[in-house]
Amino acid sequence: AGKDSADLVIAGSTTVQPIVTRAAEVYSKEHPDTSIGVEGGGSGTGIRMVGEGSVAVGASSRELSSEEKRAHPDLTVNTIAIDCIAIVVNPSNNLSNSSLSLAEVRDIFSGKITNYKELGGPDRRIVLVEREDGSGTRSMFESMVMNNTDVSDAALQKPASGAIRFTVSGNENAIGYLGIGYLDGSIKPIAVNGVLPSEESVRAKSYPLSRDLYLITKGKPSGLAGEFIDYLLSDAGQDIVKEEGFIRLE
Amino acid sequence: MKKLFDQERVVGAALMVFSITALVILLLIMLFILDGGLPLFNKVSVSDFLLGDKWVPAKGLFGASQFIVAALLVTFGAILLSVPLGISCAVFLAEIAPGWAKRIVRPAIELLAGIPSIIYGVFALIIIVSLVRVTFNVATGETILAASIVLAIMILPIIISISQDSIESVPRLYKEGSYALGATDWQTIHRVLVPAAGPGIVAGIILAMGRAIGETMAVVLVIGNVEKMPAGLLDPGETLTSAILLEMGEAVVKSTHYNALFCLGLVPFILVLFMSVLSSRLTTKNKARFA
Amino acid sequence: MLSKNADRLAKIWLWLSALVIILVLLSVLGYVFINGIGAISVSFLLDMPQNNWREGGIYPAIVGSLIVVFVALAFAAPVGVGTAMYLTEFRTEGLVTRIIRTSSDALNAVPSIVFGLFGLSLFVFYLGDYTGGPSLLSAGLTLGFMILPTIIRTSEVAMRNVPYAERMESFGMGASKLQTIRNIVLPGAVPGIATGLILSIGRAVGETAPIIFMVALNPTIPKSLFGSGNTLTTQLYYLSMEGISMKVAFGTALTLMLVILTLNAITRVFKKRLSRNLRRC
Amino acid sequence: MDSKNKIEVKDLNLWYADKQALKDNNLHIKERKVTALIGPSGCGKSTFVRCINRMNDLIDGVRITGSILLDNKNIYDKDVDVVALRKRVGMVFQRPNPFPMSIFDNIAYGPRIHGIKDKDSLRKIVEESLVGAALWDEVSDRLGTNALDLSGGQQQRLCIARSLAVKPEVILFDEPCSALDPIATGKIEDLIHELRKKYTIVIVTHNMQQAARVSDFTGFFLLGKLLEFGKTRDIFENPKKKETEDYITGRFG
Amino acid sequence: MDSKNKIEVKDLNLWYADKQALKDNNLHIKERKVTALIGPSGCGKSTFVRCINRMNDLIDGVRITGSILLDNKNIYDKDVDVVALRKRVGMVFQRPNPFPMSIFDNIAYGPRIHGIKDKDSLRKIVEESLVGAALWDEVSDRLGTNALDLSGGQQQRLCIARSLAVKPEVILFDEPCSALDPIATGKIEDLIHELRKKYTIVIVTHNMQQAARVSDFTGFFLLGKLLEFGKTRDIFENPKKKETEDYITGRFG
Ligand SMILES: Nc1ncnc2c1ncn2[C@@H]1O[C@H](COP(=O)(O)OP(=O)(O)OP(=O)(O)O)[C@@H](O)[C@H]1O
Ligand SMILES: Nc1ncnc2c1ncn2[C@@H]1O[C@H](COP(=O)(O)OP(=O)(O)OP(=O)(O)O)[C@@H](O)[C@H]1O
Ligand SMILES: [Mg+2]
Ligand SMILES: [Mg+2]
Repeated sequence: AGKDSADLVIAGSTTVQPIVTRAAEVYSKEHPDTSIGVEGGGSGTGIRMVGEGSVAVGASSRELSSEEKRAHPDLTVNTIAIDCIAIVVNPSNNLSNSSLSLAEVRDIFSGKITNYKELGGPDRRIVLVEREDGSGTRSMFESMVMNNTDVSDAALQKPASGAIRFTVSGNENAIGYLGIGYLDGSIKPIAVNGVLPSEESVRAKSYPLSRDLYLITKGKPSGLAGEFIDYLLSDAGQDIVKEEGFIRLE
Repeated sequence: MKKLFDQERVVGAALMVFSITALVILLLIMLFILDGGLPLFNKVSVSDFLLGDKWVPAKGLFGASQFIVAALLVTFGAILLSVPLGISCAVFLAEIAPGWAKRIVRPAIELLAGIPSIIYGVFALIIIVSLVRVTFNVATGETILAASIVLAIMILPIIISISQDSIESVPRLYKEGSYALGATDWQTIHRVLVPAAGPGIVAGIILAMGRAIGETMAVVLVIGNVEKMPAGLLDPGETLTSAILLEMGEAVVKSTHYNALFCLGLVPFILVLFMSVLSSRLTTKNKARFA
Repeated sequence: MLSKNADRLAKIWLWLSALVIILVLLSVLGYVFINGIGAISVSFLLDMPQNNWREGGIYPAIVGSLIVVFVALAFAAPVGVGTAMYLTEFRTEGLVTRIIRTSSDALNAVPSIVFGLFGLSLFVFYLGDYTGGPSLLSAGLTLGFMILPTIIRTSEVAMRNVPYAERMESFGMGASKLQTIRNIVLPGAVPGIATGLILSIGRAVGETAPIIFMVALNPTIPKSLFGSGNTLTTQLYYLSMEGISMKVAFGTALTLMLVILTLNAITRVFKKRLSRNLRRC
Repeated sequence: MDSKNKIEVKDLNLWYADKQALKDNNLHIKERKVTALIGPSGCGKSTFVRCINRMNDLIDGVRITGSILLDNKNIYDKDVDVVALRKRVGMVFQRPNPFPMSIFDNIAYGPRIHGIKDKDSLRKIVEESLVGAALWDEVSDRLGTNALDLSGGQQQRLCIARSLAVKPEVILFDEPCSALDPIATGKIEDLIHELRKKYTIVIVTHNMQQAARVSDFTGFFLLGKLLEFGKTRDIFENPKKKETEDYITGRFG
Repeated sequence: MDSKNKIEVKDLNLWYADKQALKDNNLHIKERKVTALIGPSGCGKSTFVRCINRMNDLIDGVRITGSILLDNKNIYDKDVDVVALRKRVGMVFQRPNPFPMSIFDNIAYGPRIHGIKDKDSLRKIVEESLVGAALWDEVSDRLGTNALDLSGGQQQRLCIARSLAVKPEVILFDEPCSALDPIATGKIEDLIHELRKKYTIVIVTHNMQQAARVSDFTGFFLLGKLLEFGKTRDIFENPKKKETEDYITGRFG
């Protein structure tokens, strides 16, 4: 595995995976003697794997927990991109034309508002779609939107943002949240406080829901891991970030 | 010539080592699952875990009863759907089917058994989920019912093949005795053959239940994964196995959350072990009766 | 006549039940086929993925699946057949055989996700220094553990089906136990053992849950067993869950299905040979 | 002492796949008489009696030509209801084969499938049949026990009772005593004596003495062919064919 | 006509778990003679011959006391190589069990496991053995066909040929003709006549005439005990015990 100097394995968050995979693809083409493998497993697994040295780089969509910091004090967190969480509904849902306040989003997801007619829509039950417990996207959503209230336990949980998109695009009652990179024509984002999610609005700090994505290394990144992270932070690397739908670092 | 004898000893010893492997693996599994799971009970009591119905890892709430109930409901639904169909098909194969029909149905069932569960999952996610939503006019088709339907399809082959075997091993004499009294095919089937094959069929059903409880991939895709106590078959739910699959990757390793997920694994492990023991009891008993 | 009508109705129901099962099978097969056939081509199978799987092929997943199955079989086939041989040829029924058989049955009952938890703890974390962590080796061994009981079972049945009398004849001619096993038991049992092995290959190729925490989407071809990789099933899971490309997902599903269909066809051939052998005895 | 022909067999041939097991057989079975069939093992006796209630229909690859008239109606005609035929022509097998249920349910099985549901009628039929089969005294106090727990001889009589319960016209016995000790055999022979007052009986036996004791007519089969047929006394005292004589005197087979 | 003792059985007892199947048996088997063992079913004949090549070792729970000397060496001694013993003492089983392979491979099986690899030698041994078993003429043109396609009698002779191929000193026949028709039986009896020129033969048979025809010595077993043993002529013409006489004349068993 990562023992061979020309080999590198990156494991962890599936949110970060598209960026890393694309970058690995391009990077190995430019450096044919290297091989960069990408594994999933989720943020927690990835962090433990770097911590215990079974992979050189872990991908995470959340910051290290205090437990993780205690267990592996020598981990370095490298920010490589910005993600932004969009609240999405089915295109046929006319909520997509209006704007919600953060408080309204919170009321929807906490189960206080259960019918679209309470928001001025048709008389249809709201189907909530969220990410699973422990997901980086979810913890980000909860800390930025929910403000210590719980997400309703009637929410459907999905193991990936793509699955949220799939469910929302197939069910006109559904509302969910996902990374901006997953936006496409099959779903529609809702404006929050009158602002739609976009690179500009995030950068201008007018859209409230954004977070950083990380690659974790043991100590300062060095060797192939260091070169790869440097590449990601370079212009070419940040172009890939953008192509995959995420937001470039400044 | 004496050398041959020694060679036999050596091979015998080597094979003995091989055959202990199964036991060693089983013990290792228990060890690792217990090691991963038991620390939970330093933080949460066993009864809170088994009887509580709030699962909020971030707040240290680890009640798993809704997962257990959902798993049982899904399994129950799958059995309800597949048993009548499965036994009918087994009777068909054992008694009614002409040669050509057997040659079509038998391989079809084997194929059904061979299809990977992830493919069933993807199929069900798109077809069965919308079918359920439209048919029952519910807010979402991702329900316990949808999971039961996929599972029913997946366990049909087990029920059919075990039932067919037990029906075919009912002594010919019973059958002839019934016909000689002027019974029709159907009377012979449902009054003599199926009752005589009963224990074997039940064993097959129990085995299938075990499989249903343990199944993960197909269920996680269609059941909706809602951590709320389900009220019925048309509610979404989350089973033990799907909770593990969903949360394992993101959980902080060695955290209480992580321990709790291992405990979720312990439950189907124990349930299924119990069922497999029950099932093999029944089959051996059955064999002894016919012998 | 009442009983006559009941008989007729019942038969219609029995025919229908078989028909329903055929229809279910056809709809699953047809669904995957129709959605996947557009994606599949030689280059789809043999090219590297491009642009995060949105273009190119699925070659790494095919290589990964082959390696994983190879590892699983390299572990489980000798151990499983050996165990079966020990049970049938070297041991008389008793406590020891009961323990071995019970543990094999119990292992068979372990839910696949529990194998996943176990494999993650043992191979990735506990033995990570030797297995390369989340490597194809770890995944293969986990699957090997999982298919072991199937191989034990089928091989044992195959060996027991070799008539006792043939063994006696061989001993009667002064053959040793090993000679008898090599010349009489194994040749007679080969079709049965092979059928069991192929069944297990199918199971190993098709399983996702046990290896989902170690293998994900990975566009590289591993240089060694200790490298990380990708298999058809995990690729299918991530492609459809992340919604990356449903076209490629269905292409992967169809590939997987064709593999299973082929294995199924091969078992039929072996089974035919098996029943022919049995009929002659 | 001549009575009506209950069954007339004409030019009966039977093949198991390619193998011919019965060749051009012709014979008449008289009403309310006992007809014994004897012959060496494998000569086709069982096959022959199984033709009379069409049990051979259940075996794959069986082909039959010729006809068997039951009360002048060919049972192999297209329009014959096989199920009803088997109700009229009962059969007791060589090996007793009770169903794995209680004694009562075993006997009530036939009446029940023929539509009798009423408890009292069933109880009456069960008692009559068990009395008829000389088993009532031994089992009347434990009708609920499993029939498989009876002794071999009791099981044999249970099977006879079971076929009496459907009130057949003809009963076919295929070596009913082959597995029994002399005492049980004696009981069953007495029973056959009793039954012939009401039923037409065909009995296959290996036991020459038995055939001589219980039957009115005897047929000798050899290699699938009915070689000789006649009054039992004639067959045993004055066989016309040398093979019959050899067989009866034990010089053969 | 007295010859050397090839086998001496002394105080032989055998138990299957708790059940004693052989009781205090003593007997001598002469070299190059045919010794027949007769007795009613279940009296222990098969068990006895299986002791001579220690096939009973393969059955669970068997316990043996006493000794069997082969050329004055106790085959139950600790240092005896069982495999080598079975090469010297061949056995032909009651039911023929050819291996599911070609005729040639069946016969070559024994020589091969004993280390003969050379094609020509094997071919020679196969031919000799088949000639010796009077089967060569019938199968010489199809040595490659599967042995399971042979008729029952041919299979029986194939098994004899197979044991000849190992060149044993003693051959044990356990009812070699039980499944055969008179013609095949005749052939095998001729064969035994031929074989006794070179081999010591023990034959278990149910058929009194056969024992009388083929053997030099006869032993009569009853309930696990060798009741009488002697020259065949003496046993059949002048049995000393009443039981032997009853059995031989067919009044018993
Ligand atoms: N199902 C079958 N398939 C092929 N051949 C059969 C079948 N049943 C019987 N036979 C053959 O038909 C011949 C007659 O058999 P049948 O059972 O009628 O003999 P049997 O006179 O009743 O003999 P036994 O006295 O031994 O019962 C035998 O050669 C037998 O091998
Ligand atoms: N493996 C065994 N376990 C227990 N009892 C056995 C076993 N084999 C044979 N017996 C019993 O030992 C006694 C002798 O059996 P054996 O086979 O030697 O009889 P036999 O003289 O060869 O009879 P037959 O002429 O019927 O072949 C019988 O009562 C038999 O039931
Ligand atoms: Mg018969
Ligand atoms: Mg014997």
